[in-house]
Amino acid sequence: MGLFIASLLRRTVGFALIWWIAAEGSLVAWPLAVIAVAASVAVSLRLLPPGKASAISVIGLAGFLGYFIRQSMLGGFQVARLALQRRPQLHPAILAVPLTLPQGLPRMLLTGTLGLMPGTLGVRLEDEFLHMHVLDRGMPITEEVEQLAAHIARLFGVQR
Amino acid sequence: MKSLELPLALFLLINLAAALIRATRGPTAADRMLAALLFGSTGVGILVLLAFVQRSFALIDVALTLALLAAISGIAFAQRTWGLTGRSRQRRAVEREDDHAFR
Amino acid sequence: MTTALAFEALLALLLLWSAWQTLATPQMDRAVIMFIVFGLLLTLVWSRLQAPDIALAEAALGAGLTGTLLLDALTAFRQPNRSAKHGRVLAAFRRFPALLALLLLAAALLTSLTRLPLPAVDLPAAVAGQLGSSGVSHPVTAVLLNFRGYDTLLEVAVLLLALTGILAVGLPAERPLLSLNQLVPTLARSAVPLMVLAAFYLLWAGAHRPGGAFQAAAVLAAAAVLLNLSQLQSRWLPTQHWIRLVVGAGLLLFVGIAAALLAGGGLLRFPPGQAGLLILLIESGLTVSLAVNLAAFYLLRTSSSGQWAGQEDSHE
Amino acid sequence: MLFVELLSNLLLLTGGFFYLAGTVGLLRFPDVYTRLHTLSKADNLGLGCLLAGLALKADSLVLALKLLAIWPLTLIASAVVGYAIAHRADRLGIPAWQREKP
Amino acid sequence: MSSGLLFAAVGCLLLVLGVGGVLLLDHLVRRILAFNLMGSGIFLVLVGLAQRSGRIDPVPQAMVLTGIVVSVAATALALALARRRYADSGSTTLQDKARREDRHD
Amino acid sequence: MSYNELLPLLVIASSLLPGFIIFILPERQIVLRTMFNLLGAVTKLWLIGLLLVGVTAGEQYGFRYFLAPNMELVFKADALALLFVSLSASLWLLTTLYAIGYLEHAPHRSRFFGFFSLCVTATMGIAMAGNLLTFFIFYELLTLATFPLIVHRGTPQAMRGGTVYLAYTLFGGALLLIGIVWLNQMTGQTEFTQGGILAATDGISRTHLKLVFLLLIAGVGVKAAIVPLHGWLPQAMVAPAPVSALLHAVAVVKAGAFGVVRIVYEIYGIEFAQSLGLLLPLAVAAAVTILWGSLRALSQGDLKRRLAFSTISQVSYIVLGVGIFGTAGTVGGLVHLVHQGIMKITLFFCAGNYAETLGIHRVDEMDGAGRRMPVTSLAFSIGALGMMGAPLTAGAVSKSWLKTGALAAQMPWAIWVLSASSLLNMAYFLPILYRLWLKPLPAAWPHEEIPVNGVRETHWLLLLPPLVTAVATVAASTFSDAWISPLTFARMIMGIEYHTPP
Amino acid sequence: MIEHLSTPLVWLILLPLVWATLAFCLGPGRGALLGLSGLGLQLLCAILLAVEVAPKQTVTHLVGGWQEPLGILLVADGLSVTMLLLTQAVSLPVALYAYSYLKQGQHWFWPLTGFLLAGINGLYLSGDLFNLYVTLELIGLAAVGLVVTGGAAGQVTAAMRYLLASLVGSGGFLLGVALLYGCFGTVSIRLLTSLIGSQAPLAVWLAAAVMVAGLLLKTALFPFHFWLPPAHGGAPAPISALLSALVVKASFYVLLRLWLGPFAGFVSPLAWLPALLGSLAILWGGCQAIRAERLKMMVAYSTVAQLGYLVLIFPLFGTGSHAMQIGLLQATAHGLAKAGMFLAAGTLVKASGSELIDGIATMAGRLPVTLFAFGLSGVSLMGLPPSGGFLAKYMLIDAALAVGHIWIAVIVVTGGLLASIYVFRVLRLAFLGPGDERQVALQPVSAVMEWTAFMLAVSAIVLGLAAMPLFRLLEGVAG
Repeated sequence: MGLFIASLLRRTVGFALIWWIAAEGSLVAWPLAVIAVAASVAVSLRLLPPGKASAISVIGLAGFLGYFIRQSMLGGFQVARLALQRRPQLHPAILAVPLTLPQGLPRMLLTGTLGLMPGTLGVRLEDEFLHMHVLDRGMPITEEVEQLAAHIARLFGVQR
Repeated sequence: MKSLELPLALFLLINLAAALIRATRGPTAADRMLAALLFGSTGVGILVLLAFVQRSFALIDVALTLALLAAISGIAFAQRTWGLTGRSRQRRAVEREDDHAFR
Repeated sequence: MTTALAFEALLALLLLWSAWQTLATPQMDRAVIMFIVFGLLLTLVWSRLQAPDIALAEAALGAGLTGTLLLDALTAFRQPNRSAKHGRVLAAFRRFPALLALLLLAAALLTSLTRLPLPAVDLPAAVAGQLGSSGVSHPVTAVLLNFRGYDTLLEVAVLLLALTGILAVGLPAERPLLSLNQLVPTLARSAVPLMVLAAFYLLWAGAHRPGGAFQAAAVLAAAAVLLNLSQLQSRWLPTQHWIRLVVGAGLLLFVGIAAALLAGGGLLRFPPGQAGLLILLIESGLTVSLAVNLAAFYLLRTSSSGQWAGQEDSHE
Repeated sequence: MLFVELLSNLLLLTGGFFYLAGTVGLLRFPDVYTRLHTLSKADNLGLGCLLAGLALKADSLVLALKLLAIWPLTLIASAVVGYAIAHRADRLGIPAWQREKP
Repeated sequence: MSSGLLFAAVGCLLLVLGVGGVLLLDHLVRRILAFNLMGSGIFLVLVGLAQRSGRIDPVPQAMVLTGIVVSVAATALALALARRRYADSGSTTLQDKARREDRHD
Repeated sequence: MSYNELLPLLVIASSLLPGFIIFILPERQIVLRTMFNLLGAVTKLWLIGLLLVGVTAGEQYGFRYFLAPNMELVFKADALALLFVSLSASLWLLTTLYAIGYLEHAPHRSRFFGFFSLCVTATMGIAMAGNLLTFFIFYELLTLATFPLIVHRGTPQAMRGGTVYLAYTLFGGALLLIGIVWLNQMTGQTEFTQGGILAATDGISRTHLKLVFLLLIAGVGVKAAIVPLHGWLPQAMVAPAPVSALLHAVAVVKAGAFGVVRIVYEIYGIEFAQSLGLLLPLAVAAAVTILWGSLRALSQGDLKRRLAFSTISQVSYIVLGVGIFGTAGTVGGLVHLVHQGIMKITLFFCAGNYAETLGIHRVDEMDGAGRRMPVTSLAFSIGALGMMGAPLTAGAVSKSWLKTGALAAQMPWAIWVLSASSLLNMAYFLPILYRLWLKPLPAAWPHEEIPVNGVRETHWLLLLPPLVTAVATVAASTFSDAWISPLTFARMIMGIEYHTPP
Repeated sequence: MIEHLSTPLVWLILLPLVWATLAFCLGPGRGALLGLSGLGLQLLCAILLAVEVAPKQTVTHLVGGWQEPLGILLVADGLSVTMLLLTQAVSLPVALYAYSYLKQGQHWFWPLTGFLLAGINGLYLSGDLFNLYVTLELIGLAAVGLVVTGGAAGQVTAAMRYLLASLVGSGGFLLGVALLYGCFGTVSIRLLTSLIGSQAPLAVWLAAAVMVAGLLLKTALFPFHFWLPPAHGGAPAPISALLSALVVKASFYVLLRLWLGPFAGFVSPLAWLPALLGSLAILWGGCQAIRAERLKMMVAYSTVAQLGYLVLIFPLFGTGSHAMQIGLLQATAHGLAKAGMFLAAGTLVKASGSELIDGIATMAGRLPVTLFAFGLSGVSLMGLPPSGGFLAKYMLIDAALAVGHIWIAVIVVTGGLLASIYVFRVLRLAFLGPGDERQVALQPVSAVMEWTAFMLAVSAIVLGLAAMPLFRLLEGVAG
């Protein structure tokens, strides 16, 4: 129950913030805003029932975001470099890496985020392995996945 | 210093024109879909630039909406269409598809 | 200035090229993708034409609903679908007069654009002049729901009518997804609440800036489509009566208010004091019912024992 | 003030560069998977830079935030779509492109 | 040339393209696409002409919104009919199957 | 609505309403149907009696009603109208009686009697039409109402006959319509007026007027069966005997002939028509028809076909009378309108009796029938003699007036035509009379349906009508100077038309 | 307040909208009682409106209280009231027939019909071009939905073809609206009429051209008729009746309004063009009807021919004749007669179980009321007296000869003769003798089906005798 209320509060604040941003700070029609936020929170609670996986730690988030932005910059640069090379140095392959994160949201986040990271793109998520397409087989793929998995584990506060 | 937004928008549009080559050439339907997705994300960029060029910030709402919904047609393509109406080789691939069981 | 012109000219060229590709590309799935591209470009055009309301509608519909509707429809046609090849030369001759007529029409239209008279009626000024008593501060919404609210009333009826027509045509049976991955449901779970919020936002925005019931409804419908694509929302069956009730309720609310305002001297004659509230009421009702209506275009399917479900699978 | 403007323009130009890179990649990369990489990485980065640059020019904080809010949305979208298409391509049995051995 | 007029001209071309498509092509989905192109063309003419002096005119914009809704409705109905047509007869065009050759590549 | 307006409408309603009621009545309600039929017929006769009395006393009866701007429905019961109305109404009563007997066990009697009543209604309308528009309306109505009667039997021949009939009459109607509208364009009105409406108008192209005359006469000429527009009449013979009676005597061909009279006298005006040079061609056409019809009748083996060609010939006597400039010819034509009706209906009743009682359809089957059916054969003989123009019959009266008229108009060739026709009539009627009375009885009749029952050789309802008309044929001649006779009436009309009673 | 609420003009639009929506909510096959009572009220409203319009010549209603050009003006004059009366008068019996005809089954007849009528009524009352476009679309989509009701494969194809034609037609119309708005800044018909003179710029010419072309396509005038016979001939009988009697008239009405309103200044020299097409329609439609093998197809081709008569009046405008009245009389007479004929044909088809003309042989004789309905409708279609069709034909010939257009008179007469061929082709079947081998068992049909057709046919006849009120109603209308 407590978990539920905490989740409810967190999401309410979050959605209210989003509303506030979208409405550009205007609070003229606040009753509608209240209904809107309530509706979104309700939908959200229904689709993503509060549970362990959805409890996100703030510090973990900050760390994750920092890592993510840095990595995605790198990813962008890598692609730009490859694309603008006279002869793109591509050595693509589909690799499988073992999964250490628990089932559910963490794995999804991992797979999704990998798509934005340098050189990797999730292709198939299986029980134990993640198949990935990589641009360059020579890159340290496993390390990267490990790092990301660590960040995600911290974000959700889960054991690996 | 002249404002950078409009030239940049034009530049992005030229990018799109180039991407249209991919959309025309294919070869697979997915490649065309990729071009369409590129149009989506570049379109969002052009929209926000236009918002500043025209001082019409409602266009940011348009960009937001587009960003929010951009995924849907891509997903629909991947999950519902691709391979069903393509070349015969892909059709055979569909036949061995075991994902039907997924539902 | 020249940059602007170059931008517009290039946009125009891209638009025409994508339109041409839509029609000329031999395979249907490509055509549909080109049409999606066309929709995106059109959104840019509308933005450039200072018509963000239309751009919003185009974006919401093109990205969310029309595209998926078309892609979904393609799944019904099992065969790859090139246009008929037979008698191309003959067909060209047969079509020659039509093509000539079309070219003439195009030439005439373009010529006519160069010699237009100045409009005798200044409608934008009239709109601006009466905006104060319309109940909303966004001129497009004022036109849409107050000055020309009657058009909108009929337009809602058209949408409901199309749904009725589709029910009359009969619904295809649901086909399983070709493939499903686990990421999409996660996306849906997190994005759909945002879409709901966005819909409310657009509804709220309509009163004083671009936005409105229809755009909001399109976003909601897109959310429903997304839910379905992630298997979180099964298809709707025609036996689910609430769908029809909700769709009908929006129109009935609109008609009801329109008729009630007759007492004040005219159909849809909003008293200036309450106009804002009444318009918001109508728009809220419409948002829900239009959303269900639009979503039903995509979601309504028959159960496998339905009207013509069996026939569809007989072609292999 | 000047610094902010300069930074903003720099970000815009960077954004433009990444967009260019994405498009070039889309054109030059050999198969669906590799092209997906460009789409999900370069383009998103381009948009991010663009949004950041514009956010610096925004009249109000809230507008800036609104601009920035677009970014995560596109990130999520392209991550999921990228995965979905790659997944489907894999299911269809499309192999990853390999450089021909000379 | 104002942007309004430019896009009105583009609209004219789109319209002609669309009409030609609806009348002369045979695959039903493509004809439906062509109809949408035609509609977009008309909408561009409507707004473009009205705004050719650069001033924003909300009335045609509102009309176009109405028009878009109508064409979405028509598209949905047309798609349903096309699917039904295919389910009934296995044909994706309005011609009878006997008159067509193989549609495969 | 005054009494004088109401009376013509009542005359029309007296057959229209029973017609509607009969349609609704179920097939088996024979008594009720007969009652309505006879009630209508008797009422009509009574109403016409009232009209006769009034018209003779100089009363004006008429009714006007705007269908549309410049389109007026006009009824007027003048003397000419009454001549036709009384003929049709009396013969309708007789034909109804006859038909009741004739169709005693036939199917679809509701339909038959309903359309029968409609036919008579249309005839009444044609007779009392006050302008060409009204005339046309009822003229077309007559076409529609007779078609079901002609195809009543539903046999392939009946179908063919009906189709031919429709083709002719609808085409004729179209010509008539164009003529009427054109005339209306030129004159602004088409009201039937004594002395015509055209003499008073100036500045109208004479060529156009001649063309319109051609259109109008061709239009009505179809029903009047003027050669070469006669082709439908022999085909329509397949209809039941009462229908033939109706076609030949009561309604259809009479309507055509009556139309010729109205057009020549009350639209163009006899003198104006003469000045346009239209009468001579009309007379020539009539003469050709007279001879052609008689000649063709000679070679017909089927009794009813022979009678049909006879009708073609005889009806053109009326047209010829009209085409002869002068009072005596017109009186001859008008009186023949009545006389031919009485005589021809007698013949058809009799032919129907032969067919219905003994199954006789062909002339060569009639040997000795006079002994088996003496009353019928007597009536037939009187009718046939009348056709030949034998003394003491109605035929003699009309022919003598026609000849007088021809002489007066200095058209001696017309006399030769009439005489030749009489000879031809003898040639095709006398053999029949010979067979009837002088040939021995055959071993068996082709198809004897009604056995002899004492003195009654057949159903009494089949017997009474021909007797009555046969008597009338004689009476019309014997009492031709009586105040009620057709001749007196025709002379009265001519008095009004030419302002000089002959 | 009450007098505001009881504006019949507005309720003519709102009533069908409401009952259509309610019927939609009720679900397939339901809503008949709602629809029928709504139709009854609509008829009442139309009569009330006619009573109101007759002395005043026009009644207007400002929607939203906004003056033109800002708002939308609803206008009722003699022309629109006549069409409204026709619409309600035809749809009520047709709906009764449908109630009996479609009793069982999962169909969406009631909501579709309601929207159709809302569209048609809205169209007749609209004084605004863009609003006309929306009503045209409402009518088009509803009609397409109705065509598929019944569900055979052929109907789907016909509906698809119909939909495409209809969409292109209204597209042309909307393009014209766009051009006109671009030139004049308004879409009010009244304002446009006063703004467009005889010297129109090219854009206005083009607008006129595309609008007329679009409307002709929707009206199915030869050679744009290709979609009509399969759509009208294939649909269930009551629907065919609605489509043939009412729907094609709606776009014709808009054409008439435009021709006599905004475009009057410069289109009149081209009046021979529609008349030429009309003549071809009469001949072509007549010949095709004669050749048709299926009964309802024959009736549908007859519609193609009859629509030709409507446009024959165009060269007669401004010649001092009653061209408008003639056109309206023809439209009314055809509406009543064609509805009656389709209903009768439907009954015959249903009773005999055969769609072929030969297939219903001898069946006809056993359904005298239906046969009479067919025959009486045929009388009006052939233009034989006494019927509304006759009056219209007579006056048309009269007016044509008055200005020397002899060819129109010839066409009209020829058309009548062609019509008689195909009408009697059916009627003669009723008289075929007994013992025909084709005789089959009679499927039961309800009395309602027989008598509604009969009533419609009789009213087409009665119209020929009581047309003066119509002429008086139309006195004030321009043309």
